[in-house]
Order: sequence, then structure tokens, then C-alpha cells
Amino acid sequence: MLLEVEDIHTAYGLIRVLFGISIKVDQGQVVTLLGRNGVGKTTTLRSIMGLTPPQSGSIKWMGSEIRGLPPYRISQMGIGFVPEDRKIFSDLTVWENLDVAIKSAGPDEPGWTMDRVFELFPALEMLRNRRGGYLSGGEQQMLTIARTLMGNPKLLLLDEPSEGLAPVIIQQLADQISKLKQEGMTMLLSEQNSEFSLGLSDGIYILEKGEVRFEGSVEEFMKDEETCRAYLYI
Amino acid sequence: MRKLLVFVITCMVIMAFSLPAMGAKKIVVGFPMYLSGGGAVFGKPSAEGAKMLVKEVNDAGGVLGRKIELLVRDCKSSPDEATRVAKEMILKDNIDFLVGGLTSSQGLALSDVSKHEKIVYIAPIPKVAKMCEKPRLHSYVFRSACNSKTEGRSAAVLAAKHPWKRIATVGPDYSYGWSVTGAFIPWLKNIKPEVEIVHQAWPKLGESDYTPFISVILASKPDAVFSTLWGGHFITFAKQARDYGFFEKVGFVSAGEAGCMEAIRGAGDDMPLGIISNAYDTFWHPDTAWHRDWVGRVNKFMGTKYASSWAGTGYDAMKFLTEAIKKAGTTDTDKVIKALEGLTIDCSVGKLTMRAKDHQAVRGMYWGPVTKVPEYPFPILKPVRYIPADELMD
Amino acid sequence: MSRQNWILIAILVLMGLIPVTGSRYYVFLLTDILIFGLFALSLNLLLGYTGLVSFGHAAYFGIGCYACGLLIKKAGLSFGIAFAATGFFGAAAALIIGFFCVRLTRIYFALLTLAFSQIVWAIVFKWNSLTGGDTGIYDINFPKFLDSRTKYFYFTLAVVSISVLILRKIVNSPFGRILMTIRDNPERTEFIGINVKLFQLLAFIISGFFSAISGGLFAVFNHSIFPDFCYWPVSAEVLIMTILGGMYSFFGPLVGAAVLLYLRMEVTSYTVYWPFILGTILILLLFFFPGGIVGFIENQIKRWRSSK
Amino acid sequence: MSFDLSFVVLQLLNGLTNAMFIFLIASGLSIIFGVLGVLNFAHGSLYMLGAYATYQCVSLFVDSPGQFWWAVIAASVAVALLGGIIERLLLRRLYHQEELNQLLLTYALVLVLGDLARFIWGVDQLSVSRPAVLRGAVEILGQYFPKYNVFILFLGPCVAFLFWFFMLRTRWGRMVRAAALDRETLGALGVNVDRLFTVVFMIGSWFGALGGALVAPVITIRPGMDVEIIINAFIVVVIGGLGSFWGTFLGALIVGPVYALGILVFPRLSMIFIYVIMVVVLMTRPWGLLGRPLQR
Amino acid sequence: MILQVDNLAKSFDGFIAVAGVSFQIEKGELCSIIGPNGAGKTTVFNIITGHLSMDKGRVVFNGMDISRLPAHKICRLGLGRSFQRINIFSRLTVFENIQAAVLTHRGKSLSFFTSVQPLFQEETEEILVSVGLQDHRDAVSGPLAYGFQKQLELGIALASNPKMLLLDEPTAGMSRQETKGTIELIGKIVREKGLTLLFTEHDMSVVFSISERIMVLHQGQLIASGPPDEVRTNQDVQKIYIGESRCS
Repeated sequence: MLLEVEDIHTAYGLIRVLFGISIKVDQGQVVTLLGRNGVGKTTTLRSIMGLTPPQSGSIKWMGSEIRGLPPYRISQMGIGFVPEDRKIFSDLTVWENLDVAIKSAGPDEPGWTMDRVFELFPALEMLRNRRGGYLSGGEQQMLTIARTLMGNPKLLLLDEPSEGLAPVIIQQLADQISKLKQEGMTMLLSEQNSEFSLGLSDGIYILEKGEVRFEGSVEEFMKDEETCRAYLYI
Repeated sequence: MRKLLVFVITCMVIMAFSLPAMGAKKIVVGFPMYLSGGGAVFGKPSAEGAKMLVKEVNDAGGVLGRKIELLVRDCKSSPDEATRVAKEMILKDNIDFLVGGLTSSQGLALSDVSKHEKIVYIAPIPKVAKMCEKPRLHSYVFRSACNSKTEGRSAAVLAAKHPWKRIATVGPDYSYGWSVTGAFIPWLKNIKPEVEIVHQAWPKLGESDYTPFISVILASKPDAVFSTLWGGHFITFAKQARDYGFFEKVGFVSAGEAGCMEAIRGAGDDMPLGIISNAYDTFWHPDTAWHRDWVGRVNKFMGTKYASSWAGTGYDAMKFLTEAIKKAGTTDTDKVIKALEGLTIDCSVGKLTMRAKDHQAVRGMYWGPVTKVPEYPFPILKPVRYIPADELMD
Repeated sequence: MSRQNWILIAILVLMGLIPVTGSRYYVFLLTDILIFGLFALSLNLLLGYTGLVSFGHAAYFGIGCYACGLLIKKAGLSFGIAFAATGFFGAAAALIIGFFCVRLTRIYFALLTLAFSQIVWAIVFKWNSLTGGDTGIYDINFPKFLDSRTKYFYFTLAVVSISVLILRKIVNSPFGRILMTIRDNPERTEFIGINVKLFQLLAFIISGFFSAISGGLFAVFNHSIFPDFCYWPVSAEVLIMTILGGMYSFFGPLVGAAVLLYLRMEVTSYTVYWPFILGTILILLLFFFPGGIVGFIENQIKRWRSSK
Repeated sequence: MSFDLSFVVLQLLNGLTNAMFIFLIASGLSIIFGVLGVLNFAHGSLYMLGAYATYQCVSLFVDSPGQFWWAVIAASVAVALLGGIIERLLLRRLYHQEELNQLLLTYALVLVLGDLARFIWGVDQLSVSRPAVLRGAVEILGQYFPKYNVFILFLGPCVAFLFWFFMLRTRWGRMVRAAALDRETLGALGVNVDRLFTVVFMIGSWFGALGGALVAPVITIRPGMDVEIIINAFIVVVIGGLGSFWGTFLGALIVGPVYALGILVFPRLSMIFIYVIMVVVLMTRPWGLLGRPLQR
Repeated sequence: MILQVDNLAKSFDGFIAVAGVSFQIEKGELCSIIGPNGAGKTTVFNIITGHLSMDKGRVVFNGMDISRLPAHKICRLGLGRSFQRINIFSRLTVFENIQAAVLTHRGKSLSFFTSVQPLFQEETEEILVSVGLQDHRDAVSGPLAYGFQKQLELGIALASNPKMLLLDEPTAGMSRQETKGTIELIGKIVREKGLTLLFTEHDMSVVFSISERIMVLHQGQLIASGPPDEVRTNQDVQKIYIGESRCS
């Protein structure tokens, strides 16, 4: 098992957000956390990344405990985080945004290079000298993913990649993510937009109020009309 | 628990500091002095001089059979610190006499304290003339230092000997600068009416960039410049002025003891040679037996090779005090005041007399051009002469 | 009457008895402590109660000093009138300066108060004909009816007690409560219908008023006043007093002033390295006693009570 | 007195020289604020230590060629290391606390470091000589202008340019800029931001110390020079914009010449004038001429 | 009609947060605004209550144009609000928190010398009881449990005796049980006092259980408005929230 999250509880200061979340992600899988705003998807990803360390529970990465490590250590161990609100370094150019995230890959891994990233996101190559702050939402989202890829992660945490993007762009993004999937990238996705995510995912977790309400494969989920209705429909 | 421990330890440290000081039957003298900050370079040797006198007197059995205890306290650069420290010593340590202060404003402040507390105060360094003039003069204040008037006037006497007509002045923008410059100008005009003051520059006290002032002074095309920058202020000025060809272009007369050893050594290679300056004392002049003896004692006491020119300030003030106590036969304030008035003592520069009418020692200063000599690793005032103050006081 | 008030009255009586011991030193020290205690308390109305970090409070203390000194020496007013007017000069200066300062927040507020206080200092220093420049104003005598240190001590005790009473009334009044809400959360306070800037300005003015009162007391107590009383290290010092005592308790700043002044008086008798010791105390305070002395004691009491 | 053109030019150059000194010192203050968010009162102390250390090193390297230059390098690096220690041991623990506590900590450092310097070097006025090549003056429009000032006039922009180049063209510089914008995200990208902060504080300290080292030959090294400089540095940084590097440069370029030329017009009110500029900037544009509003 | 919002627009640095939103709310109505993250809900709230200035548009409250009024004046007109993030006076006790709002509402905030302690005890207690915090009266609010803080937030909003309440995610971060309790509480208070309510919420069960009318905001625009059933079946809304769902 690549990532095993076991019963984590997390709070922002005094505000408790996660009430015991457990998630498993296997090598090569794409797993989606579904749920509406405010259910704790982002916090789950941030907890894994060490940005808001959980107060209890355990997070095992390739068998070893990573709860309590600083984010940069977790990142160096091979987890890449694509934050929700994109968090582009607005004063840095596209190229510079990518550059600060470069980490050399292991000896026998292919590793991501600037060229390979531009191949995946051709739009970015045109914009390589433009400042991050002047990119459109979609371009920023691509840049955030590209930037994280530069660190050669084994697991990609994607926080609501489709948020606030136009449908056309979302489609484009879905293509790029599925391309990544084909290349064998493991991903943990958080989404509100089930249409976007269901097609990509192997496994699904539905969160509500900081707890897991449903877990299973996409097929199981589709079959489970009641859950569908309860948690997806308005 | 850990916090409690830390707290207890802190308290203990504090208590260890506040063990009561014992003072039995000693004559206690408070000596607030500028010991931290830019003026400390002069304050420290002055305090050392005072300590030396106390040691000499105590070794000889004290005064009136009582030992003297000297309390030296740091009063930084400011008059308010001097006031506070002096009051603390008066009220807490029950000092009998007050000696000390370095800057002019400290002198005035301490004088004010002495007036309110009815305690004799002798100013060893502060020179500001109005301290001993009406309306500020009162019966408790004395000055063993020279004053801004004699300093400014003796500079005028020297300046008048040169063929300079256009004079500019530069001085720190505070009371000392104003009062010395204010004494210099009329005295010079008195001797040499054709002199014209072409520019007056008043950089703020503690200015670190004098270059704009230097340019303005040069632009006014003076024949000579009279300066009241002292200590580090002078050194900074000199270092910055040098490369403008300043000291080649104009004559330079510097009050403020720019010629004292501390300043000259402080300036190092950047000390402009040939400028005329003053000092309280010089360890090589006069080359007489009593002066050599004095220099020897200072060197020994302070453990240096070259006696500080400032040790005398503290020494002389304390000597006035102890001699007056001796003469009065008591430490009673009023009687000591009476004894001080008109008292003449032997001290670092020979004989000095405390005038009865305005409580000031008739004290001159050493003046001369700064010159490199083979005997010492730093320039000295050569030829140096002592300009007595007798005719410059009133 | 509450137990706390009885304790306060007991302390007041004890302080009133100090001159009976005949120690001139304690009378002097206590007067000093009372004056700076009031200064620190007035700063804390901004710091601890309104949440505004003023780094230029020396200005109002200095204005108080000079207002009182100048009115007595230059305008020839009697002490009573001069002293009574002092607070209003401070309040007026605080009104003008505060008007601009409360528009800013946090570090910018601190910097603007600092800049204004430096202007006040520079004016006092340079306006030689009025303020006497660096040599200050001297010979400010005790008024006839307070012609000894002991009498002046009682006067100070009375003025400071009344001021403390008023300040305590204010912090326990609805207005004071609103200041605390501003400290905790200015945004929310706006949404319970409070004009936050106005309240901050009012707190600034009250604080300036009492700072100036303490300055006026000090001018006569010290007999002479100097521009350094408006200089920024004084602002830093009074901040340290406040933090040392504890900014979240009403009497904390007074305790801080007492401890700091007493320590300084003792320590400077033994070493010239007082700044080093003060700096070390401050560092220890920040790391180990963030609530200051009073905060620490309160915590200990709380812990002791809960363990019982 | 007639102010002819050459004189005004000279005065402007004087002001610009001073501007470059202030810039060198204040840029460190600005960098530290920009990245770490701490307004460092102790920056003046680092400047003072830089000057003292230069004095010490000059006397250590006596008689070796390039003595002054080695001393400047050694002194500024030593102070930078001290800055690193301070950041590691003290400052780091207060990042998450109120600004007031950070301010007070750095003020405590002013007190401690000032006394430490007094303890080590005593109270004497110390002096460092200019290197031989930079003694004397050049002639500009018939006026003398010191070579050392010419050197500083060139060095200031060079250092500014080099630093800018470092920030723009090196990976480290880019990381520093990124950290100033969003330290959390940078950490999540695998950069050890803690270490980066230490390095930034060291760079800032190095600038302060470099200012002290370079100013040593034209001033007197003495206790108290730390407190004298810090308010000036604050003024420059505030006018230019807290945390803005080029803002600091601009701030220095405004303050230096205004002060120098102000002396011609209001000889004794120049300083008040500078404070007034600071107040006006704070009132109208608190984040400074080239800064950006604080978001943290 | 108690609140009228006309063509509200706001952008930040070129990002259009609110793009021409108009709606009206009748007195006594219970309305909610829903929409995905970043749809502009909080921005709309902030503009109405005077926290942000608007680029364009007009807000009329109770017959008065409040478009340019500062926040504190709007509050005094009877428009109370709560916040998405905890926004209380953390060093004060629960009682003091609410009392501060009560005494402001009663125009006592500028009295300097009366003791604050005994003021408006009863009124404050009443509010404490109504939001269920009477047992925590003297607790310092900062360390209080999250749910209680949210209730306190509501209490502060109520203490100004508003005609209308704007609640920004009143149950954000609460567990299921807490949410249920809180919502029932809000419903009860609002009906009892005859208030008008406008709130945003993520929990759809909450939204649909309490709202009389739901407005849907998407990318700064109002795309639907109506009673719950109508909104539930609205095509556009479906699309935004679940895409063209594969599960039917």
C-alpha cells in the first residue's frame, strides 16, 4: 500500500474539521474524495502533506509513519501537493515557478524535466516568461500541477483541480490528468464535480462533516443509488 | 514547574545583586559619568583619575581621619540620566558630595540637582559657561574644568595670530557647540575687527555624514574654520573632510579637545596634521619634575604607557573637594563651600584657584598644532603651550 | 465593598505610611514608580485594552513635561493651573496625532506613532528659544504648598490614585468593554455597530491625557526636563514596563514599572551593564513568562486553586 | 553665498553617497522584513558589530596586502553567521507570535548586543583607515570629491544590481522570492523553508554588517552608533516600502539627497523634514512607494 | 420588502467575484444562498453589510439606501450578521461577548464611568438562554468548544436585536449532530422573533430543510432562485453541482 491514512483527527486552531478519516491509496490508483464544500476534503489532503498536522491517527507512506514531519520532508519523500486555490507565486514567471520546485529524481527513474512538463501542458511553454499573476485560471491550474510534477512525486494530491474553471478547460484538464494516469501516476483527488472525477477514478471516498460516509469503487458507488442521491444530488 | 524554577532563579540573581552596600563613616562622593556611548572614551579616564586621587588620599590615611568612598555610576550621554543617577545616589547612597557629568547639559542638570538637594557639586568636565553665570549660578555649584568662554576665547587668541579674515564655524547643534562658538566669535572680532564670519554649520549631535556640511563650508571660501566638534564627532568629521582637501585649503582651529591623545589615537592615520587644537593635559609637557611625577602615577594607576589627558579632570575635581574638606575641617556643606571659595591646589596642570565670585577654577588649556613626532607612535600637539585662563575669564 | 477593593485600600494606606519610615530614598523611589506606573497604565489602555501598539508614547509624556514646565517657567502660571492644563495638552496632541494613526493597523500604526514622536522630539530639541534645546528647562520648583519631597509624594499619590481610579472606572465601563472587543476582534466589533476608528481615537486621547499628566507630575518631581523624555527609547522602556508587569491585567503595568525601576536602581549601583541585564530579562520574559509578572502569578494562583 | 552649479552637483553627490550607505544598511532590514515579516530593531546592532569586527580584522590582517578588503569580507561574514545563530536560537521561536513580541525581542537584542560590543571593545573611539588606493580625491567640475565616496557611489548600485541578479537569476534567489510570497506552498514543494529563513536572515545581517564595514573608514566606531542608525534605516525602508528591495533603493535615493540639499535651504530643520516625509508616506501610502499592502 | 439588492458587482485585481447580482427579500422570509466555493457568496454578504465596497450596484435595507454606509451604521439599522470563520471576542467571557453587543445596541457604548457589570443582565441572559449557552455564561470564549463558539457567534448577532440576520455558514465545521441542533435552534429563534433570515450553507440537507427560498450563485451570477423543490430540479443547478450525472 502506497499511502495509508488511519483515523486522523485534525483541527484548525480550535475548529475541529476531521473526525477520524481513513483512506488507502495503492500504487497506480486514482482515488477521489468526493463531497461538497466544507466537508474536510482539503483538510484531509493538507493533513497528509503535513500542512495542518493531525492531532491523532496515523499516516503511513510506503510503510513508514509520516505524521508530524514537516511538509518539505514529506514532499521530498515523494508526495506532491497541488493546492486548491492554486497558490501560484504571482511575482515569479512560469519558468521560475517551475524552477523553484525542481528536485532531482532517483537514479533509475525517468524524472520530470521542464521539457516533459511542457509536453504535457503545451500552453505553458508559450507563457514561460509570463508572471504567474497574469495567467488565467486554467493556466494557473496547469502551472500548479506542472510545478508539483517538477518534484518527481510518486503520489499526487490534487485539491479540487476543476474549481472555478470553464467547462472547456475542465475537459482539457481531465485529459491531461488521465494522461498522467496512463503514465502510471498515483493520484489522490478531491472534487465536488463528480462528473469530472468519476471518469478518472478507481476508488471513491465520500466525505461529509469530516467523516467518511462511503468508500468503494466507482462501480459500487454507481450502483448504490441511495448514497448517490444522498450525497451528490441536491 | 520549570517556569517556577526559572522565576526563582531570576529572583535569586536579582537578590544577589541587591545585597546592601555598607558605608560606615566614610565620606561618600557620587561620581555620575558618561560611561556608555560615544563620550565614554573621555568619561572613563576621568573616572579613573578620580579613583586615583581617592586611592592616594585613602592610602595617606584619608581626610579628617575618614576614608573616602567614590561611587562611580554610568549616566550615559543624557542630562536626564545624570539627574536620575545623581538623585539616586543622594537619596539611596547618602552621598555627601557630587562630582561628575561630562556633557554641558549634564553639567547644568547636575548643577540643578545640587541646588535642590543642597549638596556641593563640582563639575570636572562640563564647560558650558552659563552654569556659573547668573541666573544659573548658585552657591552649591563649582567647576574645576575650564569653561566654554575660556576655551572659545583662547582659540580666538590663537586664531587672531594668523592672517585669516574669512572664518567659518562648525559645531554640534547643541549647547556646548553654541556656547564655545558664542565665546569665540566676539572675542576674535574684538581682537581683529576685520574678521568676517562667512558661514556657520550646525550638524546635529551625533551626525554620521558630514559631507554636505563640508561642501557648504568649502563653498563659503573661508580662510579658516573654527570647530567645536569633539571626540568621535571630530574624528568622523576629519575623516570625511580630509579627502575634500579640506585641511589643505583652510586653516583649522579645533576646540573640543580634538588634540587630546584619545582623539588623536582614535583618528589614527586620518588625523589631520597641522590643525591647531587643545587638550586638558599633555603627558610630555611641561617637562618638569612634578608633572613627570603626575604622569608616572597616572600611567601606573591606569596601566598604560601614555597617560590619558582626561585623567586630570576627575583627579583635579576630587582634589579640590578633598582639600576643601581638609581646609574646612568638616564635611558640613556650608563650610566646605566657604573652604572651596578661593582655594588654590596643586594638581595635574600646576596650581589652580577656585574663584570665590563665580565658583570656577581659573583653568587654562594646552594648545598647539597637531604634529607627527618620532618619539611617539601618534601625533602630538607640538609646539604646545598652556594658555592660562586668567585674562579670559571675565 | 469587594475584597479586591479592600486590598487596594490597604496598599494605598501602606504607601501613605512610607514617609513615616523616614527614608528619603523610598519616598523618592515610590514617587518615581507612581509616576511611571501611571505612564505605563495609560499606555496599556491602548496596548492591553485596545490592542494598539504605540511605539511613540514618549511624545505624550514629553509633551506633558514640557507643557507643565513651560507654563510654570515661561508663562509664569501657578503650579495648580499649569498642572491642570497639562493633561489637555497631551489630549490635544493625541487627538491630532491619533486622528492619523488610527487609520493604520498593526506595524504601520506602530511606525506612524514612532515617526510622530520623533517629530515631537526633534521640535523640542531644535526649538531652542522655547524649550532650551538639549539643556532643557531647569529649576522647576515645588510649589509653595508642596515644598518638600514628602508633600510632593502625597500629592503624586493622590493624583495617581485618582487617575488610576478613573482609568479603572473607564476600563470597567461599557466604553472599556468595547475597547476590549476591539482588541480581540476589530472586525467583529464593527459589526455589532461600533465605529471602531472613533473608539480607538478616544482611547488614544484618554491615553495621551494620562501620559501627559504623568509627564507633568514628573517635570516638577524632577525639577528639570530634557528632550530625551520624548525620545524613542523612552517609548520602548515604558512598553517593557507594561509587558514586564503584564498587559492583560489592569495593575500589571504598575507592577512592571515598580519592578523595573527598583531593579534598575539596584543593578546600576553594581554594574554599568544594565542594558545587557534588561535585554536578558526581556528575552526571558518573552520566552518563559509571556503573561508578565502579574499574568504569571495569576496563573500560579489559578493552578494552585484548581489543584486544591 | 552663491550656490553655483558645480557646488550643487557636489552636494548632490554627497547626498547620493550617503544614500548608498543607507541603502546598503537598510536593504538588509528590508529583505528580512519582506521574507520573514520581522521588523528587526537589532539591525543597527549588526551594522555596529560589522564596523567593530572590521576594526578587529584590520588589526588581525595587519601588513597583509588588501588588508582592508579581507577585513570587510571576514567581518561581514562573521556577523552574518552571528545573525544565523540569532535566527536559529531566538527569532525562529517567535514567528507565530504577535508582532509586538518580535519587536520586543529584537529590541532586547539591541540592548544585549550593544553591551556585548562595549564589553569586548570597550568605549574607545576606534578608527579604520581607508585602503591606500582610495585615499585622496578626484576632481569633479573643479571640486574635490573623495575617491572613497566615488567607490561607494559605484559599489551601491553594483551591490543592488548583483543582489537583484541573484534574486532573479539564481535558483536560491527565486526561492527567496517565492518564500516571501507564500512560505507554506514553497514548503509543500519540498523546500526547507526553515533553512531558507535562516539563510535570508544571514543575508540581511550580512548587508547590515557590510554597511558597517564599509562605513568604518569614514566614521568613528563607537558605542551608540547602533541606535543612531536604526531610525534612519527605518525611515528609508518605510518610505520605499517595507520589504521592497528596489523600494529601499528608492527610499535611500530620496532621503540622502533631500537631507544633503535640505541643509542648504533649512540648515537645521533637515532632519525634521525627513521625519515629515516618513509621516506623509505612512499616512497616504502606508506600504511605501514601491511596496505592496501587507497580506499576512 | 426588507432587503433589495440591485445589480451588485465587485472585482478584485481583475478577478470578477460578483457579476451583477440582484435579488429581493421579503420581510419574514427564510432564504439561503448556495453555490460552489468561490461563487461569491461571502463577497455578496460582505458587500451588503458594508465590509467591502461595491464597484457597482445598490443595496436598500428597510427602505434606506445603505450602499455607501460604513459597517457599523448598517449594523445599527438592524442588519446583523455572523461569520464563516469564528469571529468572537476571544479574551472575554461568553456573557461579556453578548453583553458588549447588547450595550452597543442600547446606545450605552460611549458611557465612560458607569460600571459595565450590572448592565443589561437580564437581556443578555435571555439571549444566552435562547442560543443555549446559559451553562457557559462565565467561561472565557476563546478556549470554548467550536460548536459553542458558533452558537455564541449567533448570540452576538442576535444581541443587536436585528430585523434581519445574515448568517455565513452557521454550521461550518460542525459534526452532524451539532449541525442538526444548531439549525433547529436558528429556525426556532428566527420564527419566534419574526426575523428575516438570509444564510449560506454547504450542508444541503440543512439548506433544504429550513429555507423557504433558495438562490444559487455560480461564478458571481445568480443562476436560479425559488423554493427548494424548484431549485432541486433546475437543470442548470444540477449541472453545476453534479455535472451531467452518470447515475440517474
